[in-house]
Amino acid sequence: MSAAQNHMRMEFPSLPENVAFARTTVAVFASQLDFTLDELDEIKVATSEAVSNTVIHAYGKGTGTVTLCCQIFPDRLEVELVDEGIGIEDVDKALEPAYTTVPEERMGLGLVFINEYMDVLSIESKPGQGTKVHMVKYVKAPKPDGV
Amino acid sequence: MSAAQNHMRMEFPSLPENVAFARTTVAVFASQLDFTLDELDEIKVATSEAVSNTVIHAYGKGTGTVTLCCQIFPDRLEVELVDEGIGIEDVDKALEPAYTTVPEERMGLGLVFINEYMDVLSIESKPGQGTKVHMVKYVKAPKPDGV
Amino acid sequence: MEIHHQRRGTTLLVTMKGELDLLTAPIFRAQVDQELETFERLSSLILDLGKVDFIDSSGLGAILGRYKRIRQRGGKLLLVNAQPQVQKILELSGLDKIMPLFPNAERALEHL
Amino acid sequence: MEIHHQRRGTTLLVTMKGELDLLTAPIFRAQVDQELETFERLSSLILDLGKVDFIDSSGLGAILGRYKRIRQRGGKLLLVNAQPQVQKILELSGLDKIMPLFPNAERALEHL
Ligand SMILES: Nc1ncnc2c1ncn2[C@@H]1O[C@H](COP(=O)(O)OP(=O)(O)O)[C@@H](O)[C@H]1O
Ligand SMILES: Nc1ncnc2c1ncn2[C@@H]1O[C@H](COP(=O)(O)OP(=O)(O)O)[C@@H](O)[C@H]1O
Repeated sequence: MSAAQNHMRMEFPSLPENVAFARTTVAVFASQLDFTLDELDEIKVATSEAVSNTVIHAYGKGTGTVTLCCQIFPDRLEVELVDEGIGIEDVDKALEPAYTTVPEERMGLGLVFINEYMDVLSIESKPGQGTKVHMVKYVKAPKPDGV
Repeated sequence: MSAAQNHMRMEFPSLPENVAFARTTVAVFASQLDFTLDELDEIKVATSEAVSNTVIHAYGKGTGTVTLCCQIFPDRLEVELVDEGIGIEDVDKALEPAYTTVPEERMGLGLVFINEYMDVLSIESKPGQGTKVHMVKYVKAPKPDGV
Repeated sequence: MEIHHQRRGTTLLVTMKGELDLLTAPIFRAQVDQELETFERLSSLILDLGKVDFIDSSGLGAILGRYKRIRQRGGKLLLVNAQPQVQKILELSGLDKIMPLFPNAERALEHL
Repeated sequence: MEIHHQRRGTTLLVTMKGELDLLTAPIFRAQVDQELETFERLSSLILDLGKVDFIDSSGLGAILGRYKRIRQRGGKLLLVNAQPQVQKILELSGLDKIMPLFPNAERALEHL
């Protein structure tokens, strides 16, 4: 695996106001690559869903720390979102459309949208030990020199 | 001192492409407060100067890690930029207009602009031990409830 | 997020501007529900999404919640003027199947 | 950062769009210097800043560097169309005293 050309790591509390902040930050960072505006919108949706999940699910009614890492490679953006919250019992189930543990409020589509809009989605989670969401988006038309 | 309403901490390498990234990120975070567009522009300039200094001065021709912290208080934004680079011999001198250690290239106005655009600027630095730049910008017209 | 609303007979016309997400969806929800509670004759809702430049599943959830309330009154919820990326998300979620999309409010009103 | 340039007699007219900072200033510098080297008769420079929406001391430094080169040729560097926040920074730096600001390129050309 080649080294990242650029990277950033960010920590913030799981507050609703940081959902827009995080997705905008990731999109600005991602714009170093040759993504189309549509692709940047897709990255924003995926980030928004992953961060929203840390706000709603990870820490119950409380607030905890969210860590967001981005890496720029010549051909792709990698985004990783980590929380130290309650974790997910059954990741396969969580990925099913319309599956949600908060049916009164939520649609169960967050992970579905991430899956649709990013090229790779992998989730590592254990109950009580938090959740790591790893997402990759490839550049469809990479710049010749990574300029 | 009251606790921050919101905060974030970010790390990235001292690369020229991260100057725009950092100033945009700080402005987006700052927009949770009731700053005017002009004030957000001033925050952008100050951040741009402080980050540019880590790219140009802190790590010589090399690259090192920059840590950026922002805190949102009801009445102000605090921004702190830390590098572990060469440090500043004489901080008072560095603050003088037109003082620069790279006269062929630089204007020696970066810290002057920060001083002009932020309400508080304090610099802690020791040669060989890096530099910490702390900046505060007050909200002129705070929102009634911190909403 | 800016929200404007206007009553036209038994229809509530809501225009939103900005980003509809976890932070702003509750504002939308509260404002619409307040109107629906105050004016019981309101039976339909037209949402103009023309200036909504971001929406995610939290935003969709808030729209679906209003749909359910309106359905209880026997009315319709129609969506108007969705931008391409908003339209794509509506299609992905399947919401476009229960809330038809119209190019503008006039066309939606005709459909009620 | 997008840069367009155009020769008008002995004057180089440069239009910039975007943000002029540490990353983009070298692009501006290289492009202007290339023109000045290729066309020795060029003695004046007009910089249209109308679409520059951000500038900091790195951007100013690049402009000052071009000013020095142009002065060596006995010419003038005139600035055109600066937005308020760009104008404020030019004033803070004192650069406005050595490079006069004009509302548009025509007025600047008259002044040469
Ligand atoms: N970071 C997380 N921490 C704990 N549980 C999570 C996390 N992310 C997702 N989940 C679980 O996975 C389920 C499905 O998530 P998602 O598809 O985003 O839908 P929704 O957020 O609408 O419930 C959630 O209801 C929740 O139980
Ligand atoms: N982060 C830093 N690390 C080391 N030296 C610094 C740093 N920031 C500023 N300096 C020193 O202070 C001087 C003045 O800085 P500044 O006013 O920003 O002007 P300039 O960047 O144009 O030199 C610099 O020339 C440099 O010697």
